[in-house]
Amino acid sequence: MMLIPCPWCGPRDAAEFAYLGEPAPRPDPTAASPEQWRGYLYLRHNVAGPGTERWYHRMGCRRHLLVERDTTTNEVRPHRSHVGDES
Amino acid sequence: MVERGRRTGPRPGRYSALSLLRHGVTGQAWPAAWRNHDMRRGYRVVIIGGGVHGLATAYYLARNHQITDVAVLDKGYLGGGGSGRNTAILRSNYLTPEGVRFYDRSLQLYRGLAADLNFNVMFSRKGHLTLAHSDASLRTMRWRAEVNKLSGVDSDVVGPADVKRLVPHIDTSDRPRYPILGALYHPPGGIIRHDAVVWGYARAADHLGAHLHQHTEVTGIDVSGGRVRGVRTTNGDVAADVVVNATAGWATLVADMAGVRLPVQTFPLQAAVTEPVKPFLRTVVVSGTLHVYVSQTARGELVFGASVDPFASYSTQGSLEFTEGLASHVLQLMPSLSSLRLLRQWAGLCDMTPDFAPIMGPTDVDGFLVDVGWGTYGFKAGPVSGEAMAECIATGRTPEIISSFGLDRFARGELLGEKGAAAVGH
Amino acid sequence: MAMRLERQPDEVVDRDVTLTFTWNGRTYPAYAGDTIASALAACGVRIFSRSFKYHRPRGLLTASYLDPGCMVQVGDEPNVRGAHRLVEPGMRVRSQDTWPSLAVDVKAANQLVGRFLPAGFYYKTFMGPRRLWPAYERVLERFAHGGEIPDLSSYQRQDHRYDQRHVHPDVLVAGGGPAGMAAAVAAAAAGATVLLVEEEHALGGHLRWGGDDVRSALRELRGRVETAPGIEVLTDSVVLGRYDDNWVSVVQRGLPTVNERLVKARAKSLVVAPGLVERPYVFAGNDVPGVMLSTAVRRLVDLYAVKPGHRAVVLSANPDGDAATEALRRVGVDVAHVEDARRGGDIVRVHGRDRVRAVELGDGRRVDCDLVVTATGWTAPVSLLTMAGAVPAYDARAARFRADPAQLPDNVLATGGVVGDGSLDELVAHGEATGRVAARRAAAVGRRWRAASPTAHKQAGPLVEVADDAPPALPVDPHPELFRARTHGIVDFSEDVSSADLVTAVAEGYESAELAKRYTTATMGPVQGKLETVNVIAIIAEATRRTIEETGTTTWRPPYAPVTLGALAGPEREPVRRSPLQSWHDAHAATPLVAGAWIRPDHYGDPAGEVRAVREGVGLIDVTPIGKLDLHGPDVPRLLNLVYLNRWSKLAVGRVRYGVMCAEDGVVLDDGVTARLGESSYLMTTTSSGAATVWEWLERWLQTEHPDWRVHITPVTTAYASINVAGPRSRELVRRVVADVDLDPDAFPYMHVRTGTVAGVADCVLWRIGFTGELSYELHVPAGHGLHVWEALLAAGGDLGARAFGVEAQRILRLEKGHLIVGQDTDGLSRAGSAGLEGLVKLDKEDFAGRPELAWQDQQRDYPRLVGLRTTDPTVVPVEGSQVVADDGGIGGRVTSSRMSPTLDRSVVLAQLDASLAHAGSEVTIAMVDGTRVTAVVTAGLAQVDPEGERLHG
Amino acid sequence: MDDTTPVARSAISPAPPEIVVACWAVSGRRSTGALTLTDASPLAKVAVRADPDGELAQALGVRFGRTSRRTDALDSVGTDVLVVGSGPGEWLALGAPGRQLALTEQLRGLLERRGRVSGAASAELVTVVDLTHGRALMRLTGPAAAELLGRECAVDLTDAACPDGSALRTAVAGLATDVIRDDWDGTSSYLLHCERSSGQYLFDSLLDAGTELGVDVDGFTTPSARDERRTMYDF
Repeated sequence: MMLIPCPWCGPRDAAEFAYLGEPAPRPDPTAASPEQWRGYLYLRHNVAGPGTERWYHRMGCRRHLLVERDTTTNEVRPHRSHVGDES
Repeated sequence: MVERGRRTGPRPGRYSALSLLRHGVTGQAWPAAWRNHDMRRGYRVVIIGGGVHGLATAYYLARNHQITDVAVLDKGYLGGGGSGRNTAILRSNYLTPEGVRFYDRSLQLYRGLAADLNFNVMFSRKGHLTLAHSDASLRTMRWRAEVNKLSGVDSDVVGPADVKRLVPHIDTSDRPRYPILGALYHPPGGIIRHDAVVWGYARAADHLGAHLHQHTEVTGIDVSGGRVRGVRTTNGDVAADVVVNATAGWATLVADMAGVRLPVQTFPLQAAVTEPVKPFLRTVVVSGTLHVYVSQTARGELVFGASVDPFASYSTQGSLEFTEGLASHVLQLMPSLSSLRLLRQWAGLCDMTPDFAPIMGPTDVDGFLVDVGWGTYGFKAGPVSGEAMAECIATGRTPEIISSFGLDRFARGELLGEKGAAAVGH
Repeated sequence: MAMRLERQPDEVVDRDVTLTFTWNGRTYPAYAGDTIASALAACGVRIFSRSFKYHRPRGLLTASYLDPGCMVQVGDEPNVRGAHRLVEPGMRVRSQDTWPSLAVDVKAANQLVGRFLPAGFYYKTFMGPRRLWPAYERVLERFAHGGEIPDLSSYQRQDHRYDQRHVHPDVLVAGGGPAGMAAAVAAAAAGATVLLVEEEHALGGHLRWGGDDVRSALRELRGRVETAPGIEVLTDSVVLGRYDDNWVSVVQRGLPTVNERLVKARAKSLVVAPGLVERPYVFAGNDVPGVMLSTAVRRLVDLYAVKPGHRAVVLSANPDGDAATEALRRVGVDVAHVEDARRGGDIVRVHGRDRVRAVELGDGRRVDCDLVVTATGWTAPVSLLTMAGAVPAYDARAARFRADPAQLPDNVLATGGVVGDGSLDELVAHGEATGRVAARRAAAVGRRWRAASPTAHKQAGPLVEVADDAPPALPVDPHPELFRARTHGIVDFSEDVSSADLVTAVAEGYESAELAKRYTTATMGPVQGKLETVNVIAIIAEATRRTIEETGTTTWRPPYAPVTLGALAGPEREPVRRSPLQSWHDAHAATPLVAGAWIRPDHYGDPAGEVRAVREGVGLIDVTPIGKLDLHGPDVPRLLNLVYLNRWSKLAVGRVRYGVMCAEDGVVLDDGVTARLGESSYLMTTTSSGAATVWEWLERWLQTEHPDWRVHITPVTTAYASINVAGPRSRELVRRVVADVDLDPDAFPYMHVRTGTVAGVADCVLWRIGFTGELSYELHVPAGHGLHVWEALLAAGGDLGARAFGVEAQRILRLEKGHLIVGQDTDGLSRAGSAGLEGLVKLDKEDFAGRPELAWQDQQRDYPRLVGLRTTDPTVVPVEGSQVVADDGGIGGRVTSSRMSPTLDRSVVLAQLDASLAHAGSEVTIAMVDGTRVTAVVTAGLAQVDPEGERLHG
Repeated sequence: MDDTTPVARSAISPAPPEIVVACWAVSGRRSTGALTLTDASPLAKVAVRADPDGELAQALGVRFGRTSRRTDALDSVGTDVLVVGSGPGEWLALGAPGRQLALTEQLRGLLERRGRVSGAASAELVTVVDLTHGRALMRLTGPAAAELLGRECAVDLTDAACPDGSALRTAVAGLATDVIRDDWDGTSSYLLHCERSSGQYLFDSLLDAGTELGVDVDGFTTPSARDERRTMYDF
């Protein structure tokens, strides 16, 4: 069981979290073409290696957070945006 | 890889009870099931992925279309990916008419496969039982059963008493949490020896002239002028008119080499096997609600599977929580198995699409075809996929049976409705 | 106990306690501390099982948990390791897989035809005719190897208890031999909390049968473990796996209260110290009872005081073989011959079928004996190391695969035999140094975790990372490479796979180690390669004329030891949710309905009567599971505008509005009503199954897309008991229990909300809404008072015919009214238009979830529609899921909801139809489940009862 | 509270004998066991949301992960209030039974009393919700309490990681639960706070998990018992 470094709760078992995957920027809903919008819905990079992903601490603080995870080894690090948030 | 040409001898002899007897008496060695070849500078068709899909494609190209200038490349050994890691369940009781027709054709090919390939793939028609624990799942099963029946597939909703009769070890008493309200029963479903399917196709494809190159990894795909020109491999560059991506777990990585993006995310799918016990489970039992499916092999082991892991990953290490969840769900259904021991767990990689249906056929790059996105149900589609992809390659047209599985459906927003039946419905 | 020796200095049996147990129906004696196998062997039993394929008799090989020849059935427990499991008084032990008896096994006839059954023979025959295969399958099944699981009817839950436990040791030491014990002691001395896990019944590893030289060292090490603070010892326990971030699973056996316990450890450091596993030797007849490993001899003699045979031949390639020879001589076994493999000695064949009669040596000599002992090398059980990322490499000098500790992550260390050899002092020194490093690294991890965790008191100073002083390297002794004699023999004892089978597999093209294993099933059996994996690779290497290094590495998949499903499952923990009214439902014979985690009343015996009560008088339903979210803040309207299809900017205080949510792909996600209770206070309701999803959906928008919006969401689903009072006389009833709210229709109209006191309970929320299509009030009562209010309503409404109705009646009522249920009348592809919700989609709003998809759907007309159907024959109720058949024979849609309407006395049906069929008045054909066809007409709207809504607004 | 106030019921059925304390039906059972589990649901439970670094956070004086027992202005009657830092920008105030309305008002007025105007556009958004009826609360007390919780909870509850005065939310028996370390006279004690409808489930799960450790149900203590030992009011 991986530990997810929750920036608020500290390291916790991955089972406490919901995996939300690679964040995709949301196109302008009034201007997006079908290709752009469906790219946002369906296309992800599916990287084999380190990537950024979003998790939700469902059983804990109920905050969304970002982590860097290597998808080949499941090594997890806090995302740079959270580093230094809490000391 | 160093070419090892020492086995270029006679083509494999026919297998039969008689030949077994003859070899037994004479002590004569069996010929190799397939041969090693030098890599040619070019092939008409290069198939990436030596699993059941790739090998079946090579076989049907030769058998149905007389195209034998074909190479199947695998970065490891034959059937080392999803083909060797699945739980070998066959069924055709899907939810959409497209799905039902497609998988029914696959089951039909599977039934005749042993004779067709002269290799006993040990298809065991055990029947397939999908349990309903709620009104909602019973309703979906009725829906599936009715679609199946209209497509001529043997499938029906049965009650708890029938479940009990088919599987006496299932607890159908009035338990509060996951009562058994009924099940979708699909008598033609069953299990097969997955490795044998791979080996049978490999042997037959080799026999008909295709080249199988194991331990040959594709490192690049050459595309120019909008069409594919060949592949680069750890065993040299190979020109090709047609390149087929028949990989699982690496589908997006291979497609990226050709500049094709796929709506696919890779998730591990875990499975496990117990120690053998005397046969008691004659039917494949599935509970979608409890995310578990179980069958007993002829060797007496119980083989378990589940839904894919809760997060995307290329790691096949497996997890403890998978076995914990599995065990608790199995015991919800069959409490008296508590002292049975889990022996081994493993994981394979599944390429999940947004609509739980595969992606098959041409791409924007001419000559670069895909047979990917197989999620958790690729093995059962092996024969029909090979047959359809072979036709697609040979005729240059997408066969009707896979016409709804095209890559362009996502950009059009026209997803297929298989999610309800495919998510955990093994 | 004819083979029981006189008292041995290190024996573990207690001769003061004699037990009896049965073996295949016969009673046998045992001492406390005996394993099943040692007790039987002491009584002269030599055959414990029959082999898988050829049903050859099998005796003791390793006399340990791994012994493949000693799987037995104990009571209703299959596949018990008889060479490990301790005898308990009255235990009923049976051999497995034998018919008619262990001594005479009919299936042993397979031995005679073995030459016709080469590896993979079943792939080569029975291809056809197809109808014969099932018959052969049944025959194959008879050969399934293993014990029997109990029938459900005879299964006693109380006899099968399992549990789990979480632990958080600083250092977990896997293996309680000398190095492991030393590591544990040193780690504890450095301040670490330690969990020391030992597979055997006592600490000590190979020192337990080490004799005079090591006895005092063992005593001292055990003493240090016992007195060290902070060490918890688990014996008869095995580390099963090491997973991500040092999540380590341990199975603990032999406990008094539970059959097995799964211990889940988050170890800050893991020290792997499993020692070495002795490897069998492959030669003709190597599975005949009486052939055993040197460690088996020493276990039998030293631990259990059992004489393994009378006349022995020993093949020794190492000091342990020599020590076994010494042990045999010491207890009076006639050692007829010692063949020294270090000087080229070899044995090639054992004569005998059910017992060893003689052995043929490498030089052709034949020596009569009843015991053949081999000491030909070791396998390093690198399982945990490979799970941690190490790739073992073959070391020809040591004749075993070894893992390079440098490949391990910082939180995994290894010591003892799995790393190298050495004297006892060297092993202990290495263990101690490793334990210290482990403790230091664990302390650093602990400080890091505590610093990141808000519960712990903050650290005073900065984190100090302590430099490691790596343990000294252990020497690795040379060992001759011995895998197979010049004859073929059994490689995988559990699977009955011989070296000849592997050679055949390679010759047939299955050259990869993985393919050859799969083709022959070598390493797939209960021992999972722990004894045979190196021999398998060596034999494949030999057959392919490759080196062992080229051929591959050893693969070890978790779990390291088999573990019961019961322990993995732990005690049953499936959260259930109960309404505050559940006790009333139970007391009033409600038929329970499982809905997600909720238990709900489906009906109280007469759903049609319940429907009529609502249509004609007044009924009450417990709708507590409806999701409720308290929304507070100035930006709530922006949030509502974003997640709902319709407009929310101008909802006045005191008003309620219906809304539908879609996901970003336009597919309907949930529906419900939301009320504005105050200036910036709203109460949202969701479907009961969608409550958690909607809450997370809102949080996701707020936290990831609009963190600047000022909205707080508090889930309050079960803060209230929710009671829907429905029916033409509901106002009359509610008036009797509510004093402080003006219920006059003008003062409190449809789709409005009020707060007030109900049956003396303050702070209740009252809504006027109507899923049932009737005048109705939904009362949200502080949950602790729910039962009081429910009973007060029933008491007050007796003369109005008030009665409780269940979920089934509610479904009928809403279907009569044509109200859809998300997830039943919609599916995973239904965008808003397909659910008849076009009218709610406000495309003039700049943004809302799913907007582009719904805009595009709006531009095309050919999407499926939800319609009402009226069957031509009013008595026909097509089952939900029935298919609508189009003219071309294809599928044109399906029935999503259907019931017989007690109100209309005819069936009411909702269906999702292809656009071409979905016009009011068009006739469609429904395929009934029995194969017949019926016709139905598409109705003008979805509502069949009160389509104008007069009742609702009354 | 007058006589007409109806009796409230917790989600957890009271172990007999059933008695009424502060208008709640509770168990009157008395246990002398070393490890006890008590339904403490009658306590006032008020949730607070605000900026984690804002003025209200300052006024409450408790950060996420820790608790503070206050007898000051939070409750005008002067009984203890345990303020729990239950999440980032989330607090849970636990007070004596029946005090929820007063507590809610006090908390809502906290910033006003510090001279802030709640309606001002610049004011920090503060949400105070009475969850007394919406949650179940139980207390597990005894030297083996952490060991029992270790059967059902994966978080490290040893003293170094979770000393007295700690608060965290995690899964207990598979259920999202606030675990609040709040020792009694030096004896380990934990308050467990979960969503109401699963209260009985959590209570039963803990009893089942604690069989081997001898866990026993103790009733909700009456005010008259206050002199003899610490009571639930002191929680």
